[in-house]
Amino acid sequence: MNIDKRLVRKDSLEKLFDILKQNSKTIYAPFSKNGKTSFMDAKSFAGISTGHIQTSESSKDIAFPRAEKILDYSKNKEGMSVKGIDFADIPEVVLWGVRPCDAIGIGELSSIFNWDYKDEIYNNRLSKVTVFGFSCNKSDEYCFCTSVGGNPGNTAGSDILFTRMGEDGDYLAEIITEKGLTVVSLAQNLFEKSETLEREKFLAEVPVRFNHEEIRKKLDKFFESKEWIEESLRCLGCGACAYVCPTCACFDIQDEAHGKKGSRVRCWDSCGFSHFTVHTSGHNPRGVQSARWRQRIMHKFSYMPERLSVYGCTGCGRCSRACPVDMNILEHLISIQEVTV
Amino acid sequence: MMDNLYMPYLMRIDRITYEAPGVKTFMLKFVNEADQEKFSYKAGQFGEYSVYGVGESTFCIASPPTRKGYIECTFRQTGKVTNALSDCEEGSIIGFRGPYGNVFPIEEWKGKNLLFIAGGIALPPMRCVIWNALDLRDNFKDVTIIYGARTVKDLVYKDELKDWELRKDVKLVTTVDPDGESPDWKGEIGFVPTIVEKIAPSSKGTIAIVCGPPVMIKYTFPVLAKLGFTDESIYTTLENRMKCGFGKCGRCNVGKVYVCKDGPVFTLAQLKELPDEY
Amino acid sequence: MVDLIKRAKELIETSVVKVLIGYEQGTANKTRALFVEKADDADRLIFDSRCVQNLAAYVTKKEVKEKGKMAIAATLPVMRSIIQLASEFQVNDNNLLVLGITPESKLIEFANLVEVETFVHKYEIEIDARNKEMLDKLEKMTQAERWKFWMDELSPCFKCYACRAACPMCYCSRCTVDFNQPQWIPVPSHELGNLEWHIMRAIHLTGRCIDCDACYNACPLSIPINLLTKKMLADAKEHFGAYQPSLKGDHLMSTYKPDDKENFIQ
Amino acid sequence: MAEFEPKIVAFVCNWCTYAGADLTGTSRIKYASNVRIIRFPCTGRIDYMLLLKAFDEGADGIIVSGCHPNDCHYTSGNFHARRRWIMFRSLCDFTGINTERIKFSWVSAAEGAKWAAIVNATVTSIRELGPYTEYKKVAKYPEKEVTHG
Repeated sequence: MNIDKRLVRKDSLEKLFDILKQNSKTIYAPFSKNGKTSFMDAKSFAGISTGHIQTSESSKDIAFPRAEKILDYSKNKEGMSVKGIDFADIPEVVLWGVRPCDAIGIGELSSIFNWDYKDEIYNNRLSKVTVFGFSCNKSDEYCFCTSVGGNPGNTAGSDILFTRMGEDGDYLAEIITEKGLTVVSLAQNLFEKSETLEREKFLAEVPVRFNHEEIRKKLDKFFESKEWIEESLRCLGCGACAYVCPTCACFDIQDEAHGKKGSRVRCWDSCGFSHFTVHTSGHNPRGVQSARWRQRIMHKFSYMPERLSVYGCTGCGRCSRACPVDMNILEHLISIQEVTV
Repeated sequence: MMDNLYMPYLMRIDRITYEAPGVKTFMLKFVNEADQEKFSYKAGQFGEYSVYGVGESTFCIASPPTRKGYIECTFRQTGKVTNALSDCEEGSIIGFRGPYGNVFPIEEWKGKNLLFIAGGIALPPMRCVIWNALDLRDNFKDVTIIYGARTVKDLVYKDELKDWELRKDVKLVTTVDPDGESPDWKGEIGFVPTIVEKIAPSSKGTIAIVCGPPVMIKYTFPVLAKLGFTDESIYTTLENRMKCGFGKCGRCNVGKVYVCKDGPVFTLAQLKELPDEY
Repeated sequence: MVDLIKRAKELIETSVVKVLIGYEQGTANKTRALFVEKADDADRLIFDSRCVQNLAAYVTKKEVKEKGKMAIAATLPVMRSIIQLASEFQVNDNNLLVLGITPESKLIEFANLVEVETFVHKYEIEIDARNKEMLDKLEKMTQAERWKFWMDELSPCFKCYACRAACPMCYCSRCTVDFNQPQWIPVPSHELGNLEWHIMRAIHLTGRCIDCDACYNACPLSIPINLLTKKMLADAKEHFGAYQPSLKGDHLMSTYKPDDKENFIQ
Repeated sequence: MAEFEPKIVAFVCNWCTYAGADLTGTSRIKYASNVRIIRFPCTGRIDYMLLLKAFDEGADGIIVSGCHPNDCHYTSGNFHARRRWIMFRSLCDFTGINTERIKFSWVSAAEGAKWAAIVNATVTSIRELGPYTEYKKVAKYPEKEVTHG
């Protein structure tokens, strides 16, 4: 569909929020706490964070929650009864205030959950989500969306993209999908027609730092490089990078029992953990941290493009911001680009 | 249709066979007949077996697709789930989802000799192919099975080994590691690679299928090469830790290759293309 | 830190140590660990007030340890951690050389860990005023209020285990939380999994934590989990006297006094 | 509504309290039947996590009991345990876990009557406190879906 451009007055956003609430939508929006910004169930418009460059956590757990039931079971006299999850129970959600690098990440996550086998749980959750993207008017040294094919005003992944026209200005709303249109129809009068809509000059400038196609080609011959060992020496093997990442999808499946009843739960896992790949025999194919750091980079910049035809990185820079030991993915990618193999 | 990808079939344990210390075989039947009717698989594929409330564990389907109405699995009690499975009794209900992964290209092997080389608990993934081949015996020329274990006690499928021994159309060689023999042991004594070298099966028109612990595999491949086997004619299976079984959970990949989707069956030629991460 | 750079070069050039762990400039205003293995790399060493990461977390890391004898640029919290680690037989004089950086930013090279211990013991471990105030505030709450406080604070935790990774005392190759026979702690990061994980972490660090705040600094969500270990530290002081890591290895939780006082056992 | 019957889990040492509880029975002293006893070689063996596990699985109250100081079968197990209890109890209190629901006691093999009294007193006080709904709510994860925020 053609992207329809409308004007949304700055004081209309709150009205839009209230209308969505009246239409019994659950709204997840960024809020700040302890100096970090995270998506939370927004009860009211007040307090929604706007000044942040990027939220500390990505918005992925709307469609891929950190812990979710995949089935319930109960043992009874007749044997066993097992029940899958009821997709009708999943609420309609508006994801408010998503940056373009998160919105585009939804597509990358979807590729993982839909190559070959289709993951209905993920797909059903996602189908209930309407994404309100907010383009970026500022960036920092961790941002590199433009190096992986994105940009601060990228419409990909959003159903409606809002761009603030100047500090304290009104918003340009780009209605991108049918889903977005459905939301607009709830509050038609807030989306005004206007001739004077501009966006490019209000977007943040994010310089291109590397060529991702070139990195991919380099990585084909980079598996044995010593670079992995040197770069990963200070990595402590936590899962912070994976858990804040908008496209990391590794998970674990765990059973939780209470007497004769219980559930099977899918929960996040990280390729950075030393026990991630360990066999019951004790053998570990990725026995050292450098192998695990390599897996993270290779998966995003070599394996995913090869197998899924998408890159597994949106350039949001979160992993580098979250890393307790300053493992900076951008810096490493640049150094890979510079190294001659 | 399953409710979702993660929904297992309910399976009733029909028979439990004690194979070796800590090793059991379950014969599993579908609780719902409708499930059984739509279920099909091929030799080499695997599944996720689960004890409700404990978790899931990955292993192969050890019975051949030529035998209908049930599946079998053989496992060694080692981790959380296999311990719980081991505690199950006949009649208990467990979960199974699958089949996943690729298959042994049995159809392509028509008219060839088959050489099976297995070590220890790695006979189960091969048993599926062996029976599949034996059930279609006319399609193949000579069938040779070389199977070794640490001790006589550790040999699995003892009854079937007897069957194979008695069959005229199968050449079975069993061996145990030095000092693993019992006083009445009549088989070979020595490590599998040594025995392969000693038996020296012909590589001409022969497909070799090798499954076993990494150390056995490592020393068997050079022996086969010496006997003239090409990398394309040697098949093996890879085992990696898995959670989902269908290419999403992120554990089993060796480089670009997902063991759960592109494997578990690989030729030696394919294996040589993979980075050393398995 | 001209002294440090000079000394680092000497140590590497003369092969006294194979690797020196210090700080270098990181991204933006961050600093990060630097592993000096070649004398030239020593020029990148820095030291200033931003250098708060507890580098002692690296002396038990397999990949670092395997390089051979290590030297470490150690601030007071790092030195305390090293003494605790030494008392738990994780480091010793043969594999670690300590280049101490005093609270006045002076460099002292210690001949051995006994000297480090003597130095460390000059300074008592004190909980900072802001956190002290927070502890007081929590203690004055009712039990139900505290429950709510922790449920709220811990709910964002997604169990990335950055707190564990950054802690020098969490060097176990297999943590209790990774055990599944029995499954002590639920793996998913739901309310129960988070609560039990943080209780377990705090109790396993009781009498070992030297209050460096590495866990809190590492947390990508800035959850004040260090309050738990600080509470344990404050209580240990109250019940069993001032705590100092010591080479004698008389760990708080693996020793006892026949006259330990309590008021709740019937 | 039926009266609330608390579920109590007792972690006791083999040598003193377990024998003491046995004596309570053989002396035909009647006491509340709400308690499930779990026997350990020594109080020193009672891991903290087990107490939390008891709450996970629906206990409303916990009794931890062993030999009096200086009477430990292994000389010092109860001294170690005491030190740990001091710290663990304080940590529980700090995280908002209701420490009134965890009773610690010393009961020797000769104190059958004391065991009965401890159990009765615990049952009475837990009955007054009611079921431990706060913890059960958290532990009953399978009933409830965890999503964001």
